[in-house]
Amino acid sequence: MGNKNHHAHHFESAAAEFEASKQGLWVFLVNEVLFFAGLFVAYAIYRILNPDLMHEAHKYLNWKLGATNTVVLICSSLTMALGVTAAQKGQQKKSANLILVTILLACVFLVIKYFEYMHKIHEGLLPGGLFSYHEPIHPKAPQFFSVYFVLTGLHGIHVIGGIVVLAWIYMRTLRGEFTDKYFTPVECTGLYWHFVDLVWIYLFPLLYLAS
Amino acid sequence: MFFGADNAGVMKLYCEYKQMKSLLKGAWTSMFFVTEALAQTGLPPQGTEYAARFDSLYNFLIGLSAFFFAIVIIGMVVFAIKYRDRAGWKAKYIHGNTALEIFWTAIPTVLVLIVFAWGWILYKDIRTPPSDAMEIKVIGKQWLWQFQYEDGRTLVNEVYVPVGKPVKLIMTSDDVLHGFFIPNFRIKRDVVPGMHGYIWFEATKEGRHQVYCTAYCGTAHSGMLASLYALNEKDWSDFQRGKKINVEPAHIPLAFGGVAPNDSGAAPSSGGSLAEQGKKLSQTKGCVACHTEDGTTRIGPSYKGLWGSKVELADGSTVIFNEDYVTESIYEPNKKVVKGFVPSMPTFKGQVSAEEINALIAYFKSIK
Amino acid sequence: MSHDNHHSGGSHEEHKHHILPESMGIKIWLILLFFTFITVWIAQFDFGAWNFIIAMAVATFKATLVCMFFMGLKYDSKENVVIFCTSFLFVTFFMILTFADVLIRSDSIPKGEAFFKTASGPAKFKKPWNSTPEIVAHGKALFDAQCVTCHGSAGQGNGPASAGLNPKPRNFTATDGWKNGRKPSVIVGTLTKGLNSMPAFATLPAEDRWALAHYVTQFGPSIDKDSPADLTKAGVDTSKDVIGEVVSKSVPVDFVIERMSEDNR
Amino acid sequence: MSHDEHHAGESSNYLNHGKGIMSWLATLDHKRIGIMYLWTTLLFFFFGGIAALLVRYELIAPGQTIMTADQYNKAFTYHGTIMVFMVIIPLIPAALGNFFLPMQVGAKDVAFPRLNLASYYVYLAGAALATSTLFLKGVDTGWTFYTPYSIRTGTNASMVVMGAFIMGFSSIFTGLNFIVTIHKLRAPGLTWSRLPLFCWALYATSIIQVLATPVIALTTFLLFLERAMGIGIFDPALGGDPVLFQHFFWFYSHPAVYIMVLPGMGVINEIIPVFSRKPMFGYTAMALAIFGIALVSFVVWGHHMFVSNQSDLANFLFSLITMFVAVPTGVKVFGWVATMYKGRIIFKTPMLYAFAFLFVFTIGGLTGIFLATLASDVHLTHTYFVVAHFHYVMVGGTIMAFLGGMHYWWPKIWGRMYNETQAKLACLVIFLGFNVTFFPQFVLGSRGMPRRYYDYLPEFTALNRMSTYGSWMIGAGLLWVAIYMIYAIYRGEKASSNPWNAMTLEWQTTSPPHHENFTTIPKVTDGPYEFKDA
Repeated sequence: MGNKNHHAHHFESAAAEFEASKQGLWVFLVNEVLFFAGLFVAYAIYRILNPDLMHEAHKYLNWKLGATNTVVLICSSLTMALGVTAAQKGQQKKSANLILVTILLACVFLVIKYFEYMHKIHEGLLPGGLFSYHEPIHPKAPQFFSVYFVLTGLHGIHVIGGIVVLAWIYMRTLRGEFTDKYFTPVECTGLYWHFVDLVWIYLFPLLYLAS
Repeated sequence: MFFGADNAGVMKLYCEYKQMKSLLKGAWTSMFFVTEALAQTGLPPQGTEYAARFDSLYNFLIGLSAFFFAIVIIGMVVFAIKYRDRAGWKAKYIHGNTALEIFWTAIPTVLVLIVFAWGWILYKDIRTPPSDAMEIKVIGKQWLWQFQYEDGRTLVNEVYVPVGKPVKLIMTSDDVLHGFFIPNFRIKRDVVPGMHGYIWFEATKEGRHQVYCTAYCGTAHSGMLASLYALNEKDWSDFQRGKKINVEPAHIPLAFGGVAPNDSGAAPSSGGSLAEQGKKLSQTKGCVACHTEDGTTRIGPSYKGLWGSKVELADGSTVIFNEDYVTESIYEPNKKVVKGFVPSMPTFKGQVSAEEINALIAYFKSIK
Repeated sequence: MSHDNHHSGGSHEEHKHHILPESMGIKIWLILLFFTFITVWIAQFDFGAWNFIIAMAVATFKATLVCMFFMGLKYDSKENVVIFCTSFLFVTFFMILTFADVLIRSDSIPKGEAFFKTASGPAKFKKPWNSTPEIVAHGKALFDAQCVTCHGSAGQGNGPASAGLNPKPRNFTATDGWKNGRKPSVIVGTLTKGLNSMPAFATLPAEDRWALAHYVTQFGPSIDKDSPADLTKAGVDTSKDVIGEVVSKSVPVDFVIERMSEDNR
Repeated sequence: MSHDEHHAGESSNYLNHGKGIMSWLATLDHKRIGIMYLWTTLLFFFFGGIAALLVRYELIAPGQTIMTADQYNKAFTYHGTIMVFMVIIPLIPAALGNFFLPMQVGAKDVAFPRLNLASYYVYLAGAALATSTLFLKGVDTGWTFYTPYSIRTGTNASMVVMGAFIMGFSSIFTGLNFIVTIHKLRAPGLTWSRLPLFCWALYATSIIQVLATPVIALTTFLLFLERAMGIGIFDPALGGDPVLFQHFFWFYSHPAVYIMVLPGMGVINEIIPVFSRKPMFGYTAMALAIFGIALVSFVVWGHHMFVSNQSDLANFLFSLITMFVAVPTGVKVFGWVATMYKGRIIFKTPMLYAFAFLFVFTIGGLTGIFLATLASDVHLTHTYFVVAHFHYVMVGGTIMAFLGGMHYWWPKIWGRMYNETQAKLACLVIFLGFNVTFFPQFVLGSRGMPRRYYDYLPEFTALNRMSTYGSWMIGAGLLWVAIYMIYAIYRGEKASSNPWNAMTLEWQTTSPPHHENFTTIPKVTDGPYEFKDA
């Protein structure tokens, strides 16, 4: 892949390779949707069978931090989208800066998440068997915190993965590897990043605002 | 290490090798086994009237399968021979035949729907026990079966039931999944910790019926066997009076896992009937402080006339006062609170065992 | 979809790539922020079941905006739209059929222990590593409920379920065959980690495991006592009244690593 | 990676294109990755087979024969886990599919060659992690990892489920790659209605892989967390629901059955027209049936749970929907037989395997109806009837088709021919051995012998013994195949580029194929099975 305008030997044009890569990423996102689906099913079952559970348990989550994180992720989605636009137009400098802002916003998200987690761990609001809060909340509260930790934890892992990929894209942009003819990795990373945002858009009302 | 291949294991393998050699010496021995094997086809004996109806479905399925299998295989063999590659023979180009394709899509569709309906009708039968069925509680544990009777007796790995009367087994597990399977009755149900499943049957054939554990449960899974004895009227009344039953000696064929019947269980235990044990428990566990059996309301509802009735809950929904509701309410008392009461009962999780809950259930049932 | 029937020259090169205008991106962003605010604001009011429906409707609206504009699905090929939407079809299958069982099962609503036993209330025994008649009695109750099926009520390892086991369950009345000694701390270790076909009873509270250990040592001809060094080795802080693990407030990572390393031993 | 430009004349092919071990380990050539997959899966097939022979030997007589109950439980767990996750799932798609799918669509490679290589190493890592537990306490849960036993067992279930988790990603990568390859890289003129049915089958398989595998990834991950820290979602002792685990597990594992079987059907779809010298009877119906099966496979998982205390409504729905699997399956079976009608049947080894497949798969499919019917499933489930049924489908369906495919494509892969006589005899031994092994198990099951039993009542001895003898026949047959096939690679007669006169694109290039498959991308003008034999 020495030459940036070169396309892999098995595609007959750069455009064909771009279309294939993008479709590959969409298929990957399908797989991601199904990956999270199981947890949403578990969430729904515990919620429907225990109508008061979410009402009791969600009070122990800090909705202000959750809302802040929602805003942070939506902003990062915007900077990512603008970064992709800039890359498509060949404005590499601008694209690099916007990607950098996206990375910083992702880090802000993780820092806020870290404080939330530390607070829960300190209080003993832990998943399942580790649950040791000093007063009973609801018989199924440990299950709620299991779902909470696994869902947000897996989402957090996706954010960390996103940061790694974004950093790689940032380096490549700085090196000038992308042009208005070749920007596949930037656009695909963008798709992935928006998906991370998409998951959070559902997680926030489901976990923090459930009443 | 996986197979723990120590010296003893190697020696054993060597012995086995020698054994095998002598076994293979007579090739005709294998022929003998084949004949014997073929003589054993078919289903186990029919122990209930349901088993006979099951067998008609099964035989229908065998017939149906044999028919379609014959079509496919005869077609394949005939075509392979008739149209074999030979000089001067050319393949005829046929791309398909829509009418034929529709035909062989439609016919199986109709047939499988018939099979489905038949299966569902029979299945409904084994899911609908008569209301007067005698109840026996079953608890699966690694690796034995416990049977609790209403009169307080607990038997291990053997259970006695009357012939010609419906019996309902209410089953739960103490540890992992088990499966309760009586081949002669053609019924089976997984026994799941934290849930109460049931099966029911009405034995028509006197004698011993084999019970297997069918859900893999660890080391001695294949040793988790029990015997179900269907007793005639005289034996059954003897059994109810606590007399020792003289059925044919339990067939304990296994070199491994054959568990001797537990003699001590044959007479009612010192605690009195199951319902009496439950009554004692309700006193020792402090239930009586809030719940009465005479209909007066204290902090919680009275047990009187509660069993089997519909209870209205605080949130307006209703629930049947049954095994599951009782178990749930003992373990998670404030999840489904009866309308008009304050959620204040403490949990008895870890303080009341599955056996004790069964006793309490028998007690609640006895309060009419 | 003739263009994907063959990738022969031309059709792809002429395909004009859609670029999201910056002003459009910012508009979408503002709408998303506005609806985030709406979600939070509306959650203060109690509309009963409608709260959930409104929250999900808003989330779905937001998600659709992100998909259509930020992810460009509106301008993308139909193939990709179909691919992405398929996932939701299958999630629906997954949900509906699982619900058809779990939500209407009459006899199988998930229940059982509400709380992890180690966290269930205050400790009943002070310094459970010391054998007292009370704790031995507690151990007997536990033993009769949990252990007799294999070990037998007299602790001879001949319970009804022992027939199938190889090696045979421990005979507590004999002194031979104890590789690590018969001290209570060792028995607690076995209870915690399991041994051969004996399952681990780590879910029992630590004091219950000690109670069992004290009870089963009583079967033997002699009673071995733990030295302070044994207790320290078993992780007991003798200066305290309770076992340290009763209330776990530490980060679970250590716990997980410990369980993992035990798995791999 | 810019490609090598010096093609040294006729003899240049993918096998001699690069030299040295690194030219294999770091290759991006789909053919070489396919070969690496082939050898690795066959290695695991060997291990899984050894475990199977041990299990069968233990069962030759009641009581203890060669191992203890715990060792037996581990043996059948390893047999199931290895065969399902490491052999049958990747066997046809990742080995034969990787090699032939790009060639059949007339492409130079799959869409994402690096992802393809990554998928191989991910698979290797997962398989290594799972099998390394052999030396770390083993695992005895059965391949289904049902809770709560899998939570409580003292054996090393955590590592095995993480192995399955990792292997899941390999499967997803392969599926993703195939979907995009089929969408984007078809040769000029290769319309959907001219696509070989093997590609159709792999396409449907890939869709299942992408849609279902993430669910098993999540399930195994949750089980791992359940064991590591007790999250209480599946553990009844912590308030969880063990039956929910079964839903999660079978939402993947039922479609996974079709990940195993559909590619096998695809192989048979290639073999039968070629050796009948006649187009596939009802091409469109065949392609639609593949998709029908794939779609229905997602909504029938509950038929594994009829006695699990699942609600009666769910039982009703799942039984009803399961019945409809029989319809597209019937369409396929009838279609294969009808393709032979008025054909010119050539008795070569691949066709013999196709006959064997039809025989065995029909039995497997028909006995499936017994297990889809509620009442009869209640009696037959958890018994040897189920064991026999899924071996008839998986071994009979997948392994027979795989062996057929191996014999069909071996000359293309290596450019050399195997010994036809030996191949035919070995096929006969395997076919007979298979039926001797598994047919008695139907009888055992209907008479009530539960599965996963280390010990059994003496009345079951004769049938078990017969079954064990059969397992030796299969073992001997497979060993024979391995010997003459490996011999063929080195000493076999040179094969022509199209020994079977097939029309699909992989036969329109040299044997073994050129590094980039085709010197010029072919143009397709007709369907895949229009032989036009004069």
